[in-house]
Amino acid sequence: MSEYTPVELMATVASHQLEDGRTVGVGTGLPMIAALLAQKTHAPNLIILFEAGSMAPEVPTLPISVGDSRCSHRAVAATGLAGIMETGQRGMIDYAFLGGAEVDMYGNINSTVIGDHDHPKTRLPGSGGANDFGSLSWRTIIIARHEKDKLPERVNFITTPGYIDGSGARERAGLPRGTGPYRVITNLALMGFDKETCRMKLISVHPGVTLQQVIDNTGFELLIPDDVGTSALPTKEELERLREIDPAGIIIGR
Amino acid sequence: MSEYTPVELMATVASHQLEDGRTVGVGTGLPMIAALLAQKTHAPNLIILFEAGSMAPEVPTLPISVGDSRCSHRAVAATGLAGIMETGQRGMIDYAFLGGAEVDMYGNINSTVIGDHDHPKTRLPGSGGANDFGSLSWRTIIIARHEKDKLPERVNFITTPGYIDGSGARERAGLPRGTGPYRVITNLALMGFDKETCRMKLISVHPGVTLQQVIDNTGFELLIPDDVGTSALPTKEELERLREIDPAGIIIGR
Amino acid sequence: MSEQGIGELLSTVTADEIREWNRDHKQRGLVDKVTSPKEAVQKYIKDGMYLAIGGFGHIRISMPLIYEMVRQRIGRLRVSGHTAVHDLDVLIAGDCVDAVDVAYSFAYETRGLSKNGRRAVESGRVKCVEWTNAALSWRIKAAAMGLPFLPARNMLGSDTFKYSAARTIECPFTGQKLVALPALMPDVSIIHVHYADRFGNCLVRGTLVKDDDLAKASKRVLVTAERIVPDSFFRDAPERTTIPYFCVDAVIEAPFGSHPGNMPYEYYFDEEHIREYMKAGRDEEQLKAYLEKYVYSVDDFEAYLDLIGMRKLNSLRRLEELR
Amino acid sequence: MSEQGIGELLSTVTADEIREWNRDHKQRGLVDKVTSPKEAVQKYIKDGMYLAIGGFGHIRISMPLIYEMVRQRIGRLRVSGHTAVHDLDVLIAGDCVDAVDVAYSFAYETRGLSKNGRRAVESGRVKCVEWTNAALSWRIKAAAMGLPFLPARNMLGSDTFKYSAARTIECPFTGQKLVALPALMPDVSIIHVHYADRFGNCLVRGTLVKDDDLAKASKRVLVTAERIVPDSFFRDAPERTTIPYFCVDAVIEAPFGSHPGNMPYEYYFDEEHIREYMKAGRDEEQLKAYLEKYVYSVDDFEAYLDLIGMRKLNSLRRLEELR
Repeated sequence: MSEYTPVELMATVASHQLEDGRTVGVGTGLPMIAALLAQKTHAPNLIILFEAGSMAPEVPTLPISVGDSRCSHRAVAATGLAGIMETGQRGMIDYAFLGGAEVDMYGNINSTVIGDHDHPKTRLPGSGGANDFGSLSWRTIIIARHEKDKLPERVNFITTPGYIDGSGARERAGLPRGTGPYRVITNLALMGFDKETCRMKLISVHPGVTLQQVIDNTGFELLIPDDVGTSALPTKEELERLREIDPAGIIIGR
Repeated sequence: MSEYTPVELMATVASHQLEDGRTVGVGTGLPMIAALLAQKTHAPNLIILFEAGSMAPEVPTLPISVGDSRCSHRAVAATGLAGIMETGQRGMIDYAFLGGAEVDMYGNINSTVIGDHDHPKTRLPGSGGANDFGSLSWRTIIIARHEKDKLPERVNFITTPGYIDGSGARERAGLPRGTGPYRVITNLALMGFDKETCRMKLISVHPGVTLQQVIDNTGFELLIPDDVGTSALPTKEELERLREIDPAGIIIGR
Repeated sequence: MSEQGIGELLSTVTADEIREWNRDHKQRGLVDKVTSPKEAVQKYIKDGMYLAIGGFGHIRISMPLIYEMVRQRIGRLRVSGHTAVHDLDVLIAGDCVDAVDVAYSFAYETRGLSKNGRRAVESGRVKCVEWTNAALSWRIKAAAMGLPFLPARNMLGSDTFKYSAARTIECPFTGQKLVALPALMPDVSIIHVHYADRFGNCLVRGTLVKDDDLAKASKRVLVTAERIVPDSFFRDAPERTTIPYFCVDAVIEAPFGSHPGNMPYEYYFDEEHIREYMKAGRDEEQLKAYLEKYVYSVDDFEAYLDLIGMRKLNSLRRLEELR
Repeated sequence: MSEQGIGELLSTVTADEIREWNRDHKQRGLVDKVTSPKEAVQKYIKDGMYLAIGGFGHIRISMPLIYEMVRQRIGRLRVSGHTAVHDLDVLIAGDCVDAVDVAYSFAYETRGLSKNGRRAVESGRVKCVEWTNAALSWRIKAAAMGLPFLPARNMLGSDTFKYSAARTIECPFTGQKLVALPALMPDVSIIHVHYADRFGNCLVRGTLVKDDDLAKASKRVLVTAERIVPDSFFRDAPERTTIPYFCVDAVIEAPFGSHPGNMPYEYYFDEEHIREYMKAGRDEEQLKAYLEKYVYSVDDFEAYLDLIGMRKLNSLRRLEELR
């Protein structure tokens, strides 16, 4: 077994959630690394869409922005924000892969503000394409840090709706049926959502992490099924590919 | 003075209605001839838009269709139907230049059907882009044959709305304010519309045509102002240009 | 209060149905889709479907697939008639069509009306619902955008509206009256393009009509191309891709595929052939003889082009290039 | 019942107002529009205007016009923040901005948050209304289409909606709840492109973001171009025109015009310069010194590029080409 960093583990666990032959809308940072890793391992025909307008690019080196020239390198088509989000709105984006400052028990994501909106304690960047991808894609995968205040019972501000306040809430709000958060990947665990209650549910704990650590670092009552597994270790090949994707350690070195 | 055909006269009178430096959406046939003539005479910077998507082309020979390659020859941009009609919808098309089987006293145009819609006596082609151009352009210029049953009090079917049934009716229907029919050019006369009543009003009678002929061949009570003029004769230069535009006499020979 | 047209909605779809079709039926991966007109029609076009055709009625139309539908005696089609000309007329001649969403149909622009098309409507054989060219384009754009409708400012105050299936709405911000155009998701679209790669990426040169939206809006998209090119053609300059591959279900190589129609930058109309066809259209028997000669008794589009002959085809290239 | 956000609509327009502006103010004829950043800003950009910027915040941004706005001390702008990055940040540094329609703002993607941008919002100097990248794109598309609003399916059920000025509507055909996004017609837009002719026809290579719609939607459009080309460049292949000339009010030649941002196919980010700027942003005094050095005390964009130096600029070309 090779040595690996927590971020490398998150990237490999995240990459496993993506199916070959499917489309994924990818945000900046770790989601990008995970999608590129999936392409280089089990999902060579994974189709990446970047919100600035790139479709199915061959990303040559780690991009700085989801809109930079690395993201449209040898793409099959270059359109714009509307072109990508309309592709999602008509049901062609299978996975959205997003990060967030806060994620709550229903998978709602905050990337807008901490504190009062008009007099904020911390101003964050806002939705970008996250609300769009999270509203319009079939399955949303979220990457977050596993700390009590990053996983609160209720986010300060719903930038991107998860299951809002429970079962049926997305459909009542007018969001497309059959969509919603699918997985949450943190530095401690992999989580999904309970079909009935739409609440976050543990799937597997990362190697070397205890169940109690997960519980202690979650700001709400996480559903714990009987069959909690252990997340797969990164393989040697995965780590090699990761280091090819981000040789300078810009993301995975964090 | 040169010899000229009635169609050549219609074409020259029609071309005079177009201003230099303005945009015009042009339909098949005589409207196309008149717009090309205007470009070759008093309006070299007249910008033609064709509904299939062509913007500001340099039309090299007489097109057969508003969508054929002559219509997009050396255009500055090639878009589509939506691209052209959105240009009109946002107020960028000054003139629409349309033909019609029937035109009534309010400038409503029929190009859909004679008789009952579901059991027609004569099926015509339908709106095409005429309803769109006529709804969305600022000023609509109509070319028609001057016969009692081609200029009825009320068209069989309003394919393209003129002033519908009088003052304010376009705005009440939801059409953009400040738009509507501007000129009607027939083989006998040039007509406009009364500002107050929105009814068709004579402007000038073509050379060699009597006022009584105009009245006798109109299927409704045409408004006749005191100052009815005589339409300008085609100049030698105009006739030469016309014969360059349509050397085989496909349209002007009719 | 909302007004509404009395025309029948020939094809209905909700926004969630659009999404679910695209989720369940559209291939995302890069797979080779090259096939023949015969196989593509057999696989994807069934009696009673709603059909839309790319191009502009007699410009950039997919004649290999139109002839093949006639040859396979596809019936009861409903067709989008956004400037339908020779494309629709041949399908009506082959008795493939039950109903048309008419914008412009049954006519040949400067060449005049079609006897065949008019006969079909006036006899009651083909039913008409009225729209406009922009209305059909925006209905298709709505489906391409994954929306159940788009607002617009055309059609209002006309009998075109009355005999359509459009409605009126009020703008939620300004109270302004607008027309609401319901999304149109054709069961199948056939589009002729200049270049395609084997995955289905396409480039259209010259005017686009509405084919980018049509490819996104349709359940199935069959593409014929003047030329099949390597995918590097698109990857080297991705801004020129008109249709991305994942919209497309079948790719067919078809040089001269718009004949007797015009293909911008490639060849102009074969007016002699169109006259021959329109003349045959005056009479049912002559029309049958035309179809027998050019469609039923030839095996495929290449055999049809042999009937037209290389001399004629080359002359149409020269005509296009103004030589 | 219609729900509505509590955010302020920073720019309002009706469909008839869009039409009447375009009728009365947009030049239709082919006239030479080549000018300088200085003249273009003097003529077209006033305090308090609503500004939108083409490109993607630090990719394909019009830095000559941004620096010129700072140099001319334009104030009280309201800005569309659809992935605003370095473009908005420099305007905030120059105290040009009062309010932002935020989708993504005050941050540098993988490089992290901007101290300067955060400080401006957290101190109350810059006001925020919330939207999303697609919402701002569709608002701009509505104006480009001449519509007062567009329906969509994003933003629903979120606080992003609550702090926006969007509303909800019901689909007139299906009863489905949708979001209604009000048209956005910026007073002025600045767009950096690869090629433009002197009339204003433009080609953008690579991703378009939303600049075709933005050019159609805006009252005034100022274009900077890496290169000015003859109009035959567009007339020879009109399908490649991204922006038709009649949308454009001013054309400015500006090689390296996106520096320190990326220009696809031309040059990559100047990371060293961006780091220098972000570091200066930690402190108001250092930021003033940065602006003094690179903006106030240089005459124009070419003098700024001289400060950067040809060696650095050439290295950015090689970096872009992965050499």
